[in-house]
Amino acid sequence: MKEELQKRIVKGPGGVDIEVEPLRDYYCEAPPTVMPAAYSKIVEDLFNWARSESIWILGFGTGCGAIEMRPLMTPRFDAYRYGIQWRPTPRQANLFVISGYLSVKTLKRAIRSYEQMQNPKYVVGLGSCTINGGMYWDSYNTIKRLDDYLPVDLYITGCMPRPEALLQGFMDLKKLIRAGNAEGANQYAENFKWYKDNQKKVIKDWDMPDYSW
Amino acid sequence: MQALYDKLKQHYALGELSEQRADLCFFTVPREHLSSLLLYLRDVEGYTHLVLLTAVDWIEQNQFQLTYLVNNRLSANDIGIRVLIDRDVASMESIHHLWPTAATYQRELKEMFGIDFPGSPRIDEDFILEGWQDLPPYRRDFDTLKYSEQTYRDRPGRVTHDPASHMKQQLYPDAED
Amino acid sequence: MEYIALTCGFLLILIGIYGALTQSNILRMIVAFTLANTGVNLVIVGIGYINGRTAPILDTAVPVAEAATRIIDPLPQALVLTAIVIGVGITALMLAYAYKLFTLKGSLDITAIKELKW
Amino acid sequence: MAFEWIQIPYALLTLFIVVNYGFILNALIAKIGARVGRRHGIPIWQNYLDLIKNYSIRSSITHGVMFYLGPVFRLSGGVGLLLFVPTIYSSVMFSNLSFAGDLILALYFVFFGTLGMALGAGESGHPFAAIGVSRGLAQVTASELPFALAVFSVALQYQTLSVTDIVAAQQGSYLNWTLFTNPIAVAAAMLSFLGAMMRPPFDVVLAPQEIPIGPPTEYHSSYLALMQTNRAIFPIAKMVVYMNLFFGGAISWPIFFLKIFLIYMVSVLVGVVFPRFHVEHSIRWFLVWAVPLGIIAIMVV
Amino acid sequence: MVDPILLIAIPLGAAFFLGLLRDEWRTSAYVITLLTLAFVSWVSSSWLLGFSLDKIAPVEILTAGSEPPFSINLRMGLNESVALLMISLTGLLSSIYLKDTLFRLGRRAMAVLLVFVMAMCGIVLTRDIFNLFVFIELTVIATAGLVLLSHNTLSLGAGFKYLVASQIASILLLVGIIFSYHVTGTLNIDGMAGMSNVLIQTSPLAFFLLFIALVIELKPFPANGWALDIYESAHPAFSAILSAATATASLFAVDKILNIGGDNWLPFATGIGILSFIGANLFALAQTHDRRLMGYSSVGQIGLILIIIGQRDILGENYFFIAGGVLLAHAVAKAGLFWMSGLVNARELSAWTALRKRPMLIFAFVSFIALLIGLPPFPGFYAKWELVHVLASEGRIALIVLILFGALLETAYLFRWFGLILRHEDEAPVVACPSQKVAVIYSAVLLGWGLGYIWGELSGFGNLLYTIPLLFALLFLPLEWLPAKLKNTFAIMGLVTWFIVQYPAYDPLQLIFAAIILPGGALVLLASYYNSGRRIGFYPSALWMFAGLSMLIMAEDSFAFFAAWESLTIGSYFLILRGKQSQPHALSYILFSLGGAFLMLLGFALASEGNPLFPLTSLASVASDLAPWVFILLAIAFMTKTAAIGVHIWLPGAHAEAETDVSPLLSGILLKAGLFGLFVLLINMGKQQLYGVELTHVLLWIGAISALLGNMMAIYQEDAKRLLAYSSIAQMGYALFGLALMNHLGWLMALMFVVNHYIYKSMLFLSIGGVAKRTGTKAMYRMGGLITLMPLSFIAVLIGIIAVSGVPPLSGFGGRWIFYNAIMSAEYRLPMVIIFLAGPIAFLYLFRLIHTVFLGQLKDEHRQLKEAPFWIILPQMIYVAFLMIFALAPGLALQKVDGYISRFFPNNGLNWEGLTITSDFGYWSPVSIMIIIGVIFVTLFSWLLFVNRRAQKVKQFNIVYAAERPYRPETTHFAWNFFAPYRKALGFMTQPLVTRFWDTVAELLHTAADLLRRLYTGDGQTYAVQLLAFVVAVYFLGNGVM
Repeated sequence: MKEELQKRIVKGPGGVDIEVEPLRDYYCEAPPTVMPAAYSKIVEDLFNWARSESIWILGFGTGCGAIEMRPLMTPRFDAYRYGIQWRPTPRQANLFVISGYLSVKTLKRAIRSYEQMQNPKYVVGLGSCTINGGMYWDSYNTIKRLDDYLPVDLYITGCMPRPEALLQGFMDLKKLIRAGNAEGANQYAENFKWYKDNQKKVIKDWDMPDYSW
Repeated sequence: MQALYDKLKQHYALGELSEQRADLCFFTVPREHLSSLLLYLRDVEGYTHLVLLTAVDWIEQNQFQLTYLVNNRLSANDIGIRVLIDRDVASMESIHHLWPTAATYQRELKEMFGIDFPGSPRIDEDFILEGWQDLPPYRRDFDTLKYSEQTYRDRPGRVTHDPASHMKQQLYPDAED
Repeated sequence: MEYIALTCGFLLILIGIYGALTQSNILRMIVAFTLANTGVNLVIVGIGYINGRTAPILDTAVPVAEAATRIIDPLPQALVLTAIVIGVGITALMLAYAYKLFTLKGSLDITAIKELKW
Repeated sequence: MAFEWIQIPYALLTLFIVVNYGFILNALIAKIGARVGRRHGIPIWQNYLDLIKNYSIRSSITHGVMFYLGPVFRLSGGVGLLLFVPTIYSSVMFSNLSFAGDLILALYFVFFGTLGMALGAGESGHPFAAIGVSRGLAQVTASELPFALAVFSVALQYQTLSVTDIVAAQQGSYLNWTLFTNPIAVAAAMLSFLGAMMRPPFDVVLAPQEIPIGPPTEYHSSYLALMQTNRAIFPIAKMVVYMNLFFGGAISWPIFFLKIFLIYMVSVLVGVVFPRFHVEHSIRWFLVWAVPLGIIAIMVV
Repeated sequence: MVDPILLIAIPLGAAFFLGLLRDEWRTSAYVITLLTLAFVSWVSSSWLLGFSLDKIAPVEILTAGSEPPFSINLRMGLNESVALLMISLTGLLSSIYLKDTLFRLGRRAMAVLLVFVMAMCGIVLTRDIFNLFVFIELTVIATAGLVLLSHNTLSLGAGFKYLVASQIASILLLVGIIFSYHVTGTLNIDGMAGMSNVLIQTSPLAFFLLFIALVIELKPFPANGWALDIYESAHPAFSAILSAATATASLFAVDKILNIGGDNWLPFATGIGILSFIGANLFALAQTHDRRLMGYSSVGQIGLILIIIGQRDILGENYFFIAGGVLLAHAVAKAGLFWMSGLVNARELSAWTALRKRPMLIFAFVSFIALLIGLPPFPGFYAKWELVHVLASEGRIALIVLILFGALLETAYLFRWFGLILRHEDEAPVVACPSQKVAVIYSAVLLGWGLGYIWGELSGFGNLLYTIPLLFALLFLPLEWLPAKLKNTFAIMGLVTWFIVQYPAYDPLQLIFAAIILPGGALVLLASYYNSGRRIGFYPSALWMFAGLSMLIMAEDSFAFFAAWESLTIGSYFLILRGKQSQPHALSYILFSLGGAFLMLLGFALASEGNPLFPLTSLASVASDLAPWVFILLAIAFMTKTAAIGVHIWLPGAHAEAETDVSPLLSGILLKAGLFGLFVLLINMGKQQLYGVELTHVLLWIGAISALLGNMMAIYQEDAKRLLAYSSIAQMGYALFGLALMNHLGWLMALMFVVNHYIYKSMLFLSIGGVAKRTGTKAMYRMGGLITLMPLSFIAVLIGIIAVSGVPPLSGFGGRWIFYNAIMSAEYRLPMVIIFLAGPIAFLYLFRLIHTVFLGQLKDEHRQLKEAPFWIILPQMIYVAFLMIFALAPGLALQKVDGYISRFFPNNGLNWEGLTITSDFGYWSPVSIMIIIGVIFVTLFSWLLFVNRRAQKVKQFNIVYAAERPYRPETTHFAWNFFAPYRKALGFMTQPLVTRFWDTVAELLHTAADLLRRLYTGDGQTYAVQLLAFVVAVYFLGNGVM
């Protein structure tokens, strides 16, 4: 573990010794919980409709596929007209597009960002690499199956998929959401241990809290 | 380039000159001459820019070859200086005092090849890989495929096609061979 | 006559002060001051002198009744006595200083006494 | 003016109208911006969807009490500002709660939300939030100055601080608008307006890529929903003040909608063609270009 | 009555008798010495009592059985008896002090001491000029003799130099005497005075020599190197005599001799006096040696008295009151200081830190420097007041300015010294204090206070020691041994009681200020309950300040006002000095304040045209050519207290470094004194014009610029208390601006600021002080995230900053609303621009304050902090309540005042009927605003609570960090250089030009002092040459006068 995450003793005012255990003191340790849907089906349907029509993507390009997402904002594709926009902070985003190969190092960041998004949240895997490793199938440093680590709602195939394919993927995602089938966040909370084990298996220097709130 | 080489040769035990292009040449030098040679090139001959520092694993000769590529901006020349070091005791003198940027390359080499550069800043910190526990991955005796299979789960049904034949099959399924 | 005394007196004062200011030996300074004091005394007496009169001693030579017209002003003479006494006192004190300074410092050079300044 | 209970539902009605108008107007503006870029842009009802979406987020986190209160302050500031200013001239229904105070109240109440938001953002503990606040506050000090000068000039011109009276003085003909009777003040105020609307070139506060949207970095779900609501109300409330002071107020809702739209368009027109200023540049810009106008305005009134 | 001749005969006889005793009988010799000196003191005091109480006539004592001029005569009068008592007491006390030394030196020393005292008595008593000479020479001999007895090379050298100089002086004197005698035919001083015309016309040189020789005995600057050496090297008790007694005697001699010369010679005295006063005080600035510094100070004080002697022609019957006041105060103080220096082992000023643990000695030291400078209630204060008024009535303004400048220089080094004692970083080890020495020092203190009492009685302006508030403050001196909590209770009760007692007497304006000062002060003092232990020095100082403040608002005449002003200045100075790092700031505070006070003195003196009891209301009727100048002087004086820009540099440090409960006292309460002064000034003088410039307009600009620059400076501070301090400058700028608007609402706004600023600044200083106490730092970037640990402090700061920034619904908004209404009818619009700019800037530093301290990232070392102590929180919560009440019903405090202001500005008042406050231009309903905002806020908050009910509480590093994570709170908390873009854009406005200016002034003075003092080369002969040159120079420069 990194040095700054190890326990240390700090001198407080008046000379008292204060023990700081960073992972405990700095981070919330609560595990994620399954969040129930709204009590009434009508409300939940309304919500799902709104969620599907207002997809906010986390602006985090994890791999080469990120380059294919830029054209979506251009006049040619104009994803905005479908209620899709990019947010710079995971707190406000509800869709995480893993755009291409994911090295272990980036996986760590992706997990952290995913966990910082709020329930309900969706993951779309972009390109072959997220599905089975793609051309990096034999790399020592790139994961092969994204769904081992994060609950993926939808894969978009291709290497790379064209923006049109992305748009199509988003349309499919909308359908999933509207049907109430995009419950990745709850799935993640339910199988939290499984996901964590998978994650920790490849991330050898796990130096973050189990769930990054 | 030849002139420079001849000049250098008088002082340093240089290996053979290989001129790859008119403005790029390589030669080897014993490790103990390296620092002095680089200093000379930097301060006297105007090779002020360290373009890169990289390594090649000559597992057959049980050697690592370090290549220090320096560039003279005014004459737009590059010289690659090769140093061969023993693969078993992979350690080399740091040149971060000549170019602070060298420290970064050296960190990378430490991580990827396991070549140590004692005294180089932050040499022991993780560079690209975080928490790597296996053999340094760029060593040729490291089997990346095996590692990958052990570490990452395959998705069943994955097949590999030759792109040319596969596309041919896809686009012109009826075409003869 | 009194002018000679006065002139001498002032001359002595000036010589004395000049000496005191230029001589760096403490003893010489003391001598110079004595000189100046003498000059002052001379001036005092000189001021009191009235031409053609006699010393202010009331004895048979000068009867009391004529004293006012025959004797010179007696007051400066009285003063000068006091002044001389005081002058002696101060000179003695200065000499004592000179002695002590010499025993303590081994020198009589006034320019060497500069520890206190500014 | 005195308080009557009926004013409460009237005020809520105003609020309702303005919120809806605000959502649609924001979308419309976004669409216009998109059209400049030859895109279609968002659907006109997109803001409603986003709002519902944000309320529909099931989980949320909190960094502390002030984090909670930040959006509340923010929206209270917007709603309060709107309600303290009469919306429609000569309408008892839509004079809102302006009996509570005059123009000065409106001017100072603007800061209520800013302050609360800044505090909430601060409590999130995020350095970017603090950087954003630092930028925003620094910029607002300079950009508010010409506005304050213009307001002062207008108040001097009409010898009153009552918004209603100022609007009343501009009735009759459009030539009675302050825009024509005191053009310098209006010019100063409109330059200040550019800074107040957080649009380019004065939007470095929210710089999305550099300091992920600044102060609201940590805000999400219903917090964000409140802030979105405020994004609909607050600019309009602010523009109501501008409209009342400089553009003759509005005697009916259609005129209100039109005037607000046009005023908004000023900042949009500037915004779509200019890149972004550094904070120190914008401070200097306001001081060099807008403030002298304001000074002239108060000197010549 | 005992024959005064015995004053000479008995010591002389005793001295001779001592000579007869065996050397071993030291005890008896010592007893005889003491008895003799006691006898002399008793005789003098019996005469003094006789003259002062029974009003007996002065007595001529004839010797040798004949009338003068044929014999020497002595005169005993009131003045003589005072001087004699002074001399003999100094001698007596010194010999008690010198007990060990005298035992060691033996009877010779005692005899010389007796002769010394005798000779000085002779100088005072004699009316014969030659006799005077004899006594002077005896003094010289005794002085040199006493010096000789000490076996110390340094003092030996000094003694010899002294003798050289004395020789020259005596030569001059003798020559002068004899020629004077020659011309006048008499040696009697009164006789010569009778023939003054003849003497001056026929032989001015003769008189000049007489005069200059006596002046030289006074050690005038710059012909005094020899004297300084004596001061520096002699035994302190001896220096005490030299400084106190010899100076008294010599001044007496000069005074007598000037009887001969007549009024034409007074300018000589004045000129030499001024040169000495300013020169010596200037040189003292560069001194690090304590006794030499006191030597310089003595020279300076003697110069001052010489100036006063030089004004004898216009002072009339006040002459002795003034000269005596300064002379006696100086004698007591300097003797006391020299005695104290005997307790200190090393000679650097910083060695006096040894006294730090001895509060009584500190008190003594304070009393002495107050005596020297002439602070109330000491004689110098009354004397200074009277002197300046007389001078002003005679139009000798330049002289006043010079005197005040010299006095300011003196203040500078004395208070710097005092500051060093209390606050120098190294503390010298405590030294042994033999009880007899300490007793001597304490008796000097008593004497000093006694003099203060007597001068108060004599002054005719009312004795300050009768004023109840000051007495109440003094009462705490004997109570110092009590625990602080008990004293605090007394203090609070005292403040509240005084308020209740005085309540009926206040008019609305006074009431506002009184309410802030008295109950307000009591409220702040609640925080002082936090302190345990005895807290020595706090209560006398604080209550002295409160006394000054409460007297200030009730003052009706200029004297009471000025006395109150100086009292509050001194009290607050001691309060400020209590801060650990506050020495330089306290010094600059006292310098600016006293500088301001001196200007006020000058202003009052000018205005009153010599009437020392000038009613403040008469400021309205000052002659029109003087009025603007008076206005400027008074305004600057008041603005030094409100810390307007230009004279503000004392404030930030003083407020920031002060103790937790002192900062609110200073900021919340003390600053209001300046505002009150400005109110008084503007009420009475109104608008003034100078060369066509409207002075209130200038004030307007100053106020605006103070507001702007104060705020600007505040946003760049890293120190929380400094930030608040700069904010105070700005807030006072606002208030000044409001006042200078010269209209109804402007004044109302100023008053509103008075109330508001008191509440929120006290509150903020307390809460920040509490935080600083807990965290052990004032640097904001070292804090952060304290909201959960110190929620109450946070609430106080939150409410405070909302109020300061003027955001509705809190009371700050009322101030802004009135402000806008006020400027609607203002005549000048340009300064408004600056005020407008200043307003939002306040927002910047306020946010920074709350953010960097309470929000953001909690630091590791603060994880276990607790909320600030209860007693610090309690007043804050009360303030919060007050703010709320004041926000809801500002009319409670303001309505009456509004009516009161209508007396001066009948128009544009506010209408307070109903819930809505209306002005000519607008309206404002605090209650409605509060309710509306409250309802909206609560509704939205409930809604958010409802929809967000399941929110997960997270910890400090659970933030989105571009997919990374923070490493340390220190690197995650954005706090340092918070407004960097602002600095880039407008940083040029906050160049510390003013600070640089004052630093340069101080630097120049110090450099000049340091360079010029090299005049004193240490060479006895050089000194003699200088002396002669001085004589010649005075002669030629004075030629025109003769």
